[in-house]
Amino acid sequence: MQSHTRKLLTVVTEAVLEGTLVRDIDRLNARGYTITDARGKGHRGVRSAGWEANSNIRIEVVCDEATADAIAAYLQEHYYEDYAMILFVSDVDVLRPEKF
Amino acid sequence: MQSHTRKLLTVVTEAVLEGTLVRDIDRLNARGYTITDARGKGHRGVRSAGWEANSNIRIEVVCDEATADAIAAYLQEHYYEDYAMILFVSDVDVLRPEKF
Amino acid sequence: MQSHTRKLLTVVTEAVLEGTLVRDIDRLNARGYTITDARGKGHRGVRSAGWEANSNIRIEVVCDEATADAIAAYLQEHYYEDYAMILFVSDVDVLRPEKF
Amino acid sequence: MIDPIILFFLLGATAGLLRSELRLPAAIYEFVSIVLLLAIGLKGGIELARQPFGSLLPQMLAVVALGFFLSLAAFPVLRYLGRFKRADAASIAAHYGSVSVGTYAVVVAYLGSRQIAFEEHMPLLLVLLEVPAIIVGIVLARGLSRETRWRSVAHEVFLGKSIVLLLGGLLIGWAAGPDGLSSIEPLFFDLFKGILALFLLEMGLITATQVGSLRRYGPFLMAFGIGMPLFSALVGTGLGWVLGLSIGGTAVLATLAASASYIAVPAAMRISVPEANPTLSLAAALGVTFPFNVLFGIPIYHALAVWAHTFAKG
Amino acid sequence: MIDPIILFFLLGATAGLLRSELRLPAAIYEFVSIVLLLAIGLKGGIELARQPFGSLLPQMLAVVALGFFLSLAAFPVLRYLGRFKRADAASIAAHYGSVSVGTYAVVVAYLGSRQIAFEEHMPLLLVLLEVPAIIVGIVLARGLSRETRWRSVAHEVFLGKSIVLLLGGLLIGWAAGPDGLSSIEPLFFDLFKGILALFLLEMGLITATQVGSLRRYGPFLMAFGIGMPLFSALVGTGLGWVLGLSIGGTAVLATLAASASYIAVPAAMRISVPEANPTLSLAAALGVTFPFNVLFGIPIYHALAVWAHTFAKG
Amino acid sequence: MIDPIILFFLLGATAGLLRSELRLPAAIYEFVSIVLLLAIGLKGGIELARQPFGSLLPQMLAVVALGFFLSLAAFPVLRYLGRFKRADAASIAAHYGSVSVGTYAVVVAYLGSRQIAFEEHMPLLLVLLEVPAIIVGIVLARGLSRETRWRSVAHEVFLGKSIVLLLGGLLIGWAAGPDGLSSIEPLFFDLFKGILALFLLEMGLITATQVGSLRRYGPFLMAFGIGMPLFSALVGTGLGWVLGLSIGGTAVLATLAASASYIAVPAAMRISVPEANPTLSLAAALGVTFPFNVLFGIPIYHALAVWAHTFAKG
Ligand SMILES: Nc1ncnc2c1ncn2[C@@H]1O[C@H](COP(=O)(O)O)[C@@H](O)[C@H]1O
Ligand SMILES: Nc1ncnc2c1ncn2[C@@H]1O[C@H](COP(=O)(O)O)[C@@H](O)[C@H]1O
Ligand SMILES: Nc1ncnc2c1ncn2[C@@H]1O[C@H](COP(=O)(O)O)[C@@H](O)[C@H]1O
Ligand code: NA
Ligand code: NA
Ligand code: NA
Repeated sequence: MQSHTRKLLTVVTEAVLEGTLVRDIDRLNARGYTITDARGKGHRGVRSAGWEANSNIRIEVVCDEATADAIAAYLQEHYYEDYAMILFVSDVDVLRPEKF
Repeated sequence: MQSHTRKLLTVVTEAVLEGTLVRDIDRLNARGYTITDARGKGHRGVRSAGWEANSNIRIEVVCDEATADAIAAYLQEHYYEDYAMILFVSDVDVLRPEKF
Repeated sequence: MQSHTRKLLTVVTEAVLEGTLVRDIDRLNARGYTITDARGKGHRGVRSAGWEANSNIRIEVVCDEATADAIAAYLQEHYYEDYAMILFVSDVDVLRPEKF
Repeated sequence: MIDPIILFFLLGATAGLLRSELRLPAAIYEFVSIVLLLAIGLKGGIELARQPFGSLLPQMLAVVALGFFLSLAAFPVLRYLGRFKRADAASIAAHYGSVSVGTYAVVVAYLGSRQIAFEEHMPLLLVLLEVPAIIVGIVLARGLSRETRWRSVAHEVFLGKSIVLLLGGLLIGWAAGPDGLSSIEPLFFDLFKGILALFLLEMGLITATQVGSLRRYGPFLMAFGIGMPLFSALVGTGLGWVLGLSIGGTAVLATLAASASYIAVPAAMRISVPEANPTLSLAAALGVTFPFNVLFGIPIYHALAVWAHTFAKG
Repeated sequence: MIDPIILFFLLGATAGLLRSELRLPAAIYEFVSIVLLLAIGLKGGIELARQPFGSLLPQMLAVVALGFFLSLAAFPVLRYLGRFKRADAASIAAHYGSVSVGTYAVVVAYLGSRQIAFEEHMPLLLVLLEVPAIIVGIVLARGLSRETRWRSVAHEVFLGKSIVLLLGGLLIGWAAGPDGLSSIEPLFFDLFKGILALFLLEMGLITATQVGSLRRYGPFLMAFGIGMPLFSALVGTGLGWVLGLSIGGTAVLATLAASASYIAVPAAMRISVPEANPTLSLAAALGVTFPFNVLFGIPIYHALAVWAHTFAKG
Repeated sequence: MIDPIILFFLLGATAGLLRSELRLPAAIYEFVSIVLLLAIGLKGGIELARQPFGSLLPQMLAVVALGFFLSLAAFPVLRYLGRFKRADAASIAAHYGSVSVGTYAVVVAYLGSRQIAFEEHMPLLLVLLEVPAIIVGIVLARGLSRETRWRSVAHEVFLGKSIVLLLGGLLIGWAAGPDGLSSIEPLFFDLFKGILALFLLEMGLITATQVGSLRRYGPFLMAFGIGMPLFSALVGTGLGWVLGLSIGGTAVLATLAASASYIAVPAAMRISVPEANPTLSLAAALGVTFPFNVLFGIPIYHALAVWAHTFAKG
């Protein structure tokens, strides 16, 4: 099967940011995103998802490298300092390159 | 530690397909799968998981390359046209190659 | 953008282990982890998350290679034999290497 | 005076349209649906225990015929007037030939707060009306082809959540009778309207999400989403009158006919007629017909029932 | 006449066996369990407030002894007759020496709907009976080895969800007394049987998932899953009689003895005896013993209690 | 005698501190909050229907002023005595100028169980008191800069979950009146205290998670978390007395003043003043002030109200 390489960008951050981030991601030309509810621990302590202020989300975006870079740069600039947030990028193969 | 490369195939699609897909994946010789509930947005619009018809699932299968190809081809043929669905594949290292 | 390679270690296992594993991961020097609820199927049968004894969790840890190896070795030694568990590792790019 | 449960629907719809952050967790929506479906079934089952089953047979057959008729009547309108693709027309027709349990709950509450009696075995007819339209939808989309996996269709239809709970409730109510159920009344009957209020709050939020699709698919869907229930209600009123139902019963049957499914049928169509676009049918059923029925339709159907009965007597 | 809550169990089991799509969200199952556990605790606590604690001491000690005895009695049967591995035999024995809160709720509903009184402090005995079998299970599997981390075992046992809620309810009920609790009665007491009905619906669904494992592990588990509760009920009946309990109280104690844990013990065994296969114990406790007790056992244990009391008098 | 709902809070806190495995699923916590918010709104709305709106205007304005005053008063204390960063001081001040719906529910239950009447339109004042402090907090942190996106702040504030549900409940209660609501009473009013008990159980668990942060940020936060509500309650008592409220109403207003938000304000601050550390404000509001108010504050504020009224008369 013919497959094509794209980037998978994963962000784990505070649930309160969901609305804002989704708008940012749309604006930065991603074609879609997938969100799951999460909990976890990091530099800003334990976030156990017991109630809203304490819940995380995990956002995945499959996109081309330029978009991934743009989103990563934007998030780093706007949210890294003030929010519990991590971000990582990996390579994935997709079947329909035009879709992402 | 001795590790071995396998494929991680991730599918995000409509929750209504869960039963069918699980049967397909079993039949195509995957040894297991993991499912999480998800929401998201793609070409078929926002799927916000507010109620059943509108919910996504995220299925992961760790398997060898042939199985990943077979599943990807099968899903592409049977579901891409009519369902909200994306699929991507990446490389992962596992410790017990015989398990996958 | 300057990015750095780290390991993403993913574990899928029984929900009952959450407390224990989180302590193990902390002790083995990971800087954080992310957990989502999951269901699935593997060698130990279907785990459909209908109730506690039957639920899975999916733990992700971003860390350097040594930590990933240490965690993988520890889990393999302590849990593989008695618990429903899989583990896989992949490469990811992160922006802040000092954080992981 | 407007029923407070309708106000909960309006609250949800307003919050949704204003893009409020209000969201009911999916687990709560399911909980609320499960309790409503069981409660409706139980209520009907109690009544079944009181009646000789044979006496209901004519009504049961008539209602099955109604389901076939309504979906068959909707199809050509959608296909030729609406110019929808075959699969889409078939799927939408199936939605409108079937019923909405939420709408049923609202008409029951409407009649209850006006102390208008109706035949209490209506939940049985509700279950029966869910099914035929699904079969029609699949056949219209596929033809009577050999390929259709009827076994899995039957599984999908009869073992879907809503039919299992309604039917299960019916059987439990029938087996236990009114005395047997008294111990579970506080949950299933006393809380019924409060839980219905939460359900309608969520339905309002969901309805609001359909506005976007409606805008895209335009005026025909809106016209159909109002015209079809009015037509169906006329047919339902006529049938209720023919079957000798009370005014209340006639209003309920008209409302059932007028309502469009958004639980059982969407799930069945998604599996059995996947090429149909679910956005279209949900936009019509949830975005137009549900709010229309809840806000305006039910009083109209009640008036129709009164009128039919007066007319008949005079 | 069969209790409607039992019908909910049968509905769930049937839906599960027919592979219906019906599923209760996990959050709802937890909600329902939490309310049941608290309600049971509160009810018992009210009663404790009425009695001198000292007068209960003999019963409390007797029940702890019962827990030790039942698990110790089950072990050799499983190990030598059933030929299970040491860890598996120990774990299953622990399940059967402990108790099932769901079964307790059903026997309470059973006696309630027949207006048979029983000692209301039973929830206290329920809590006490949960624990000893866990200790026995661990010791049987591990020996009294130094390695067993008893601190973490104690944590697991006493701070597990079910004991915290039962004990918390007991203390709150005891501190607040019947008048203090009147304001929360509508949720915890009036809705009790309705919520129990939902719980049993889900239990039916869960039970149905155990059929596969049962088929695999075969006839011995099935025989044990029915024989052991009958034996335990006999012991429980005898003890109830010795302790001077009423007929109702004797039936409850027999049911507690006969029931097998599927919440507290599985969690504790999974952590402390991980090499035991949880599929075995859950197939027996959930797939055989729970349905057996709920459908057939409780009436039998009631009859036993009546018989013991008649016999004693005559 | 201590109210049982307080005991539920203590149970949750104890379980949390002992690191029990007890956890309420997030969906249940949301369900319970939604029902409480709607119930409080509905109750207030019924009362609004009974009163000429104009007569409430002075109270409404006074309460808005109170919100501005309390947050402005808290800020310098935090900034100069507490040496917090500007953003942190502003954010904490906003929390304390606003209100906690959970605390309101507890004072209502407290007065209810002592049969002390209070002005039933209090939920209206509750809604009004939520908002001003948020504006103050943002302005204090940011200045009146042009960059502040007030449109999105307004959206965040007025369309947040808690205000939509409170306001929606108020409007529904007002439109439907007491008779209209009778059908949904069993869920929203009869179950109120039971549901509040579950809410407080979860609040106890959440409170326990704040102990760690408290330990880190030390004694000033603890002193502020007790001193500020006492000061606010004094102001609230004075205002209640000036406005001519009853003893019950004065106690409620004092409690509202004394309470610190942990739903609406944290969400708004997180979006609008992201550089403020949410750990600080939540540790104070949830870890100190909420338990203080619930356990000790409310009886004190009640005594204050009695004293103010006696003093005034004498
Ligand atoms: N090393 C890590 N591996 C996986 N997830 C992490 C890691 N560090 C942080 N996270 C997740 O990202 C969230 C925010 O991280 P932080 O900003 O470090 O508090 C945490 O609550 C975790 O869910
Ligand atoms: N570019 C993307 N990145 C991540 N997830 C996506 C992307 N596109 C689509 N999805 C997910 O896949 C589902 C189906 O996509 P689609 O078929 O494009 O509507 C969406 O609801 C999203 O959850
Ligand atoms: N091949 C696989 N791909 C993805 N997930 C798997 C796979 N095998 C097992 N799992 C997950 O890991 C859990 C434990 O696996 P096991 O120990 O094989 O029973 C299962 O319940 C699944 O959720
Ligand atoms: Na219809
Ligand atoms: Na037992
Ligand atoms: Na305040």
